[in-house]
Amino acid sequence: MQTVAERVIARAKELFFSGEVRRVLGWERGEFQHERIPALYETAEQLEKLVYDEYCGPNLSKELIALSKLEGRTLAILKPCDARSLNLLLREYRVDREKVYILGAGCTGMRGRDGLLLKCETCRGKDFPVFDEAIDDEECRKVPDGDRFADVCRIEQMSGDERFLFFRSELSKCIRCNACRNICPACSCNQCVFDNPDSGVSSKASADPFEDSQFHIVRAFHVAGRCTDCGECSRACPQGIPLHLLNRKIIKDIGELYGGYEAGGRSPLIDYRASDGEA
Amino acid sequence: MLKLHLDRLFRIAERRKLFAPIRRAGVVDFGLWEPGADVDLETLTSRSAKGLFFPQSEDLMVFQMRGKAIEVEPAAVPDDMFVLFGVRACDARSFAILDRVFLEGPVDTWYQARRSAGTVVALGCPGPLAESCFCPVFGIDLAEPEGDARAWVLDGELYLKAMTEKGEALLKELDGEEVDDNALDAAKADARAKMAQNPLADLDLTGLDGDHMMEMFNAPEWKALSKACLGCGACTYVCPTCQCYDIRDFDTGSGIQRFRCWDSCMFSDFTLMAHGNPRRTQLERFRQRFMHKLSYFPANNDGIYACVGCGRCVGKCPMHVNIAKVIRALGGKHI
Amino acid sequence: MQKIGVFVCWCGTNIAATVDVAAVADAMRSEPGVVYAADYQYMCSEVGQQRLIAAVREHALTGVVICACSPRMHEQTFRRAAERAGLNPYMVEIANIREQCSWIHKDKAVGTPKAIALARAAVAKVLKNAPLTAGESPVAKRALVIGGGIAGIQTALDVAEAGYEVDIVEKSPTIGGRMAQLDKTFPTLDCSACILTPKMVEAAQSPNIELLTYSEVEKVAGFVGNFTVTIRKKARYVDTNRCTGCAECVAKCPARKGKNEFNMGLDNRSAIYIPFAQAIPNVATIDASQCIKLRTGKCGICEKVCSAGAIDYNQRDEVIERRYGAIVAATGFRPISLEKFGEYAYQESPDVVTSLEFERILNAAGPTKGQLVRPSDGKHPHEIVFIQCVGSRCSEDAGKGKTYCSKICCMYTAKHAMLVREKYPDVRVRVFYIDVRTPGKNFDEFYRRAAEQYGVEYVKGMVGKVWRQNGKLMVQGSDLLNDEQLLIPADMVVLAAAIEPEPGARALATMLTASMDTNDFFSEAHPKLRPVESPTAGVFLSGACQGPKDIPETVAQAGAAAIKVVGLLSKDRLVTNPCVAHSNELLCNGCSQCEKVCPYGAITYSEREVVDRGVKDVRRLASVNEAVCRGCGACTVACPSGAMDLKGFANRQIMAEVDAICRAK
Amino acid sequence: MQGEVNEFKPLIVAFCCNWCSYAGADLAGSSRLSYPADVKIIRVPCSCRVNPLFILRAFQRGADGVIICGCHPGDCHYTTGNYYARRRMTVLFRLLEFMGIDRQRVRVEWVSAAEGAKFALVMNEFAGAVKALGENVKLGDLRCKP
Repeated sequence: MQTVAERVIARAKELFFSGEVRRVLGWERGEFQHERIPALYETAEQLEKLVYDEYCGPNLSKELIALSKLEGRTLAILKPCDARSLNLLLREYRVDREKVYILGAGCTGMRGRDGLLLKCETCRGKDFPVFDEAIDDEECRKVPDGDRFADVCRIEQMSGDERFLFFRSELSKCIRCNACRNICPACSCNQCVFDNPDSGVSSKASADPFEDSQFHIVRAFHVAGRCTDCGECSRACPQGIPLHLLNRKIIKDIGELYGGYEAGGRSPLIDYRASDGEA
Repeated sequence: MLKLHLDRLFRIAERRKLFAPIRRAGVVDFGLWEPGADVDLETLTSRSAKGLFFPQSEDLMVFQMRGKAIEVEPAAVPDDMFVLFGVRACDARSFAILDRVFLEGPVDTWYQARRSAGTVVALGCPGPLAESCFCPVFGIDLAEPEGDARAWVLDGELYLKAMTEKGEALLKELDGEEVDDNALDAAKADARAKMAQNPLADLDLTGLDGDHMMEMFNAPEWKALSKACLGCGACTYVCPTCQCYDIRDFDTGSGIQRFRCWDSCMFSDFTLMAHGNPRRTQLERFRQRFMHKLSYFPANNDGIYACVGCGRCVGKCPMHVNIAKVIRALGGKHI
Repeated sequence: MQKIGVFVCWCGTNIAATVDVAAVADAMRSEPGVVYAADYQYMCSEVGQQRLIAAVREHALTGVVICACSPRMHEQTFRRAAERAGLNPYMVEIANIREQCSWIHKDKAVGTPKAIALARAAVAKVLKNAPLTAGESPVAKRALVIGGGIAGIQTALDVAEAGYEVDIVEKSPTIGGRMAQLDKTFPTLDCSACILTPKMVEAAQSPNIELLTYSEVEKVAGFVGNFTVTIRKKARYVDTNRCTGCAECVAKCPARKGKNEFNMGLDNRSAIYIPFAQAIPNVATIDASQCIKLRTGKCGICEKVCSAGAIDYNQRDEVIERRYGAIVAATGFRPISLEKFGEYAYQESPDVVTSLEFERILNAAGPTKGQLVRPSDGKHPHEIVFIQCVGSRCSEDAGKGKTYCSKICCMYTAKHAMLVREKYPDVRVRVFYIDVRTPGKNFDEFYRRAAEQYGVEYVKGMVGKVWRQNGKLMVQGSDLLNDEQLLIPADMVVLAAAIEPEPGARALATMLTASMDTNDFFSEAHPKLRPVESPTAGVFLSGACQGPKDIPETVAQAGAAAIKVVGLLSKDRLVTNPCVAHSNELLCNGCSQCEKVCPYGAITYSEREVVDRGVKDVRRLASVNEAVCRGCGACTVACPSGAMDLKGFANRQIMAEVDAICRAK
Repeated sequence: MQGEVNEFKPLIVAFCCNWCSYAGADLAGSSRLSYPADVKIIRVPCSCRVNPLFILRAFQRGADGVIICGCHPGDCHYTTGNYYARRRMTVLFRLLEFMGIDRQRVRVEWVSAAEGAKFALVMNEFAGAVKALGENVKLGDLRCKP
């Protein structure tokens, strides 16, 4: 990781100084040891602050929606999971591929204040579905053998009422800050139905527990078949709600029913087979 | 100063609603105390205590449809007495700030009702509760919290000192042994010392106030500071002093329920008007939040900042952008 | 503010017996927005409609709810009545209190409250209705038929007959297609050419038909009534106006190595060629890949011998663009490649042939002048084995062949067997089959004649292997009925190869946004009710491109497609259904989810500038072609932002119905 | 029936596609095949028009069961609509079940225009199943209670 990080930073600078790219999207140090803040570097002097290490958890892919509308190419340092998210955004025409230079950065799992990030315990894999060049090494290619559906299976084993109580108590912590939605690379709507007074379902606060359920059910459904399981929703939640469970349940089901999907291909929910099973 | 075992305090729940920091589904928040509740006094609550007086959502009135007739029914003003225990010095100070907003005319009926119905038992900190704490920066003494009564916990024993009549009244309901006020001085000194060592304790507010409004507003740093901001409301909703709200209508099928709910100046639809949004970029929205806390509010409130250094936003922001960074960037000799 | 009128129909006693109609009307009077409510014996009667019209005028109603029978019965009636009253017809909603209420409930105690609930829902919906106006689009009075086989020819002839102009685009130098390659046709055994060539001539001579042979469709834009099609006319290097088809050049051409497509490659043809004697147009074409002059610049003999001076080595492809109101796909079929069926030794032995090759061998104009001889040594065969279902009815996991039945093989195999036995009684003919399928007029009689009168030996069973052994073809197969293994030393083996759509069809389907099934056959708009229409409005299907067919079926479908085309072209303007999808461009993300679920290709994307909350932005936005959209609503759910909505069944309308129904609880 | 005062009457919202199931309901009616009045039908052009938001809306507003009826797979008037509906609802229903919502409160049924008898049967069956479950409390919204 150490050397990979150095190579990534060196290469990013090289591409910037060569004029290949106009700006660099990466991270900078935050106030605390574990904090790395997404940062955009546009001058040589700023670029000195560029950092890449085991704390660069945040998914930068969504930033590129805005950046790819700017003049010139933007270099983005993307981890494998971030690249998967970008792949989705590319397929959905949210990001202009020509405007992005993807520097794939090997990753051995990212850490936060409380150690290894939950999303990294069951990593989806270390390959880059889309990139201009990738820098990694043996260590970075090792995939942890955690079963990402273990928690889903555990909950499936509970009784209906147990499951209801579990999710009701988790979702009742929701403060509707929209961090999960705003950070989600699949939630790229210009205006969310829940922000749109004309949608008939808009709501700013959950005045009734139903609205907690509705918001998260509908969000999970809207990203169904598109979710890249980057785990940012759960990482971002200030209330520690395991939101990724809803997405993973759907991913698991789609896998069992329709043979799975990889964001970047056609979403199984906008596809069908005459031989599909019944609801 | 009264000394008693913690459990004694919980007995008042038999007579009055008691709210305390309770751990539920892995998160500590102020909640209604019930026998068996998992009270946690070591952790800073995830959300601030402001919800007890200014809930995230509360009904204002109902427009009830009776056939074609409409009856307007105002929502009942909350008046059942309650005790709020375990508020830290930072949150305790936030009430004073909210009071300036809601009580200094026009008076907010609902907020006022809850304030007078509630008795605040603030709890002195044994030291910073998180690396993100920085209340001393705003002149708050973590060991001497403001409230109707002050409380400290030492070796499982609860020490209580009444600060107001409400506090007196509460203490009368509790029986414990009188002890000397100085009994805890050592512990308090120790707590202050620990806090002084906290990483953010050295934040320097020089140059951040109502007098430097334009310099602050025009500072070039905002661009970089706000770059990573998601425009979510995490910081706002955990903040003890953010007090913006929206008023909305909900169609119940048999009428319209008009309620108010927290809003966030970080949201892209905040104060959205027919012509569009007064603050169109996230930079402007981001700047607004911190200008309000560090410049606009003090400008209108005798120099009092609308931040109490609880550090929740520092810990909660998924992108790690927060007021501490803003103060570091703009404060000190900078301007 | 809307003013709604509610009319409760008794339907004689049909409704009134189990629903207190007066009570329903009364309940509606206290519904928000309702300014008038009444009940009447028969709302659908002229008197009833007059009452509706009068009330609309008198109370200046903006919307109307009829509580009566199913909208499938009288929605149109009441919409027209409302229109007569000067109200937008789409401001009418029906509460179905007969089929869904009075007829299924025993007494008023149950019927009346439910009727009220249904009426409430209809009121709630109409309050959210918006006036809708059907759009109109002009119709280009010309049809395009893609494919010049019997299907395309028949469709074109019928359309032309009805008085409309039609173009046939055919990729090969001549029309005629597969049927032109056939010797005889089952079950009548009449000569294929004799019945086809007159039609080819007719097509060529029809003033309404233009043949664009040796041409291909390159691009299709537009929609029903208004297609714009780009067609590439490939260079023949021969001026078709001058060429007389004398074939002098063909005789003299020194390059004779080109495989003769018409004879399925059983013999060669010259570089400049006329596919077959009755080809239409009867002009020569130079195969650039074979022509010495075009490859090396030398030669030029054809130019010298052409008395008409028709040869033009500098000819270039010509690209033309035309507007059409309707398009017919008639791209036909081909036999599958047998490379994966090594067990039949097709690659190893020239004496193992496909049925279509055998057809050419039997044909008097074929490579053997109609003499039945072995391709390998020209000797007369004494033992011929026919193998059916080669590549048809394969299991999915076989990894080769098709799962479907090619339909025509049983019959043409019987035909071939019969023809052989008729001409050469000395030849022993055996047919290996899984099942013999002969549904069709006189088909089974035909098959039985082959077996019973002509002595064709049918063996129920599969052939495991065919291999060459001292001049013979050893055929190893099983006879299931006699439960024995057969080892037959044959002189020739004829394989009934499965048929598949022409490979070009897939690309064409994409251009036409017409969907295809997993076998690349064009899908029909409805498997039972709209078999000759594609789901894409204005695109029709003719012949085997939609599925395996024999000639009579093909001709029948070709005619059916033609009448659909004529029906469309006979209109001057198309009135579009106003209940179509619509995209709110401020909400659209340009993610294309809607585009992907649209069965009609009605949704297109373009970069447009929008002003969102005062901010200018250029975005990729969806737009719905109202002439093409049929209003299913698939896109509205695929769209996460709610930008896509459906007029007449809008989100807000349906939610209002839900709310109203639940309010009744 | 109406004798028993405090008997639980479930509220069931049925979304029926215009071409098959709604016609099937009409046939049930014209054949005088009875099913509980608790079932209220909403006409949609196609089962693929049914947005999960509508289903949640119904539950929020007090529905105890929601059923979606469409043409049999392969018979969709729009050729593919019910295929999409089938996948969407499969995924949605499994998610709801995962979150502890009773699976029997939601259902998809294919009913053709000729299957009046099936329509009545399905509605009787579904109404019975929902009634057995009792009132929907898990997805209700207290503000919408009368």
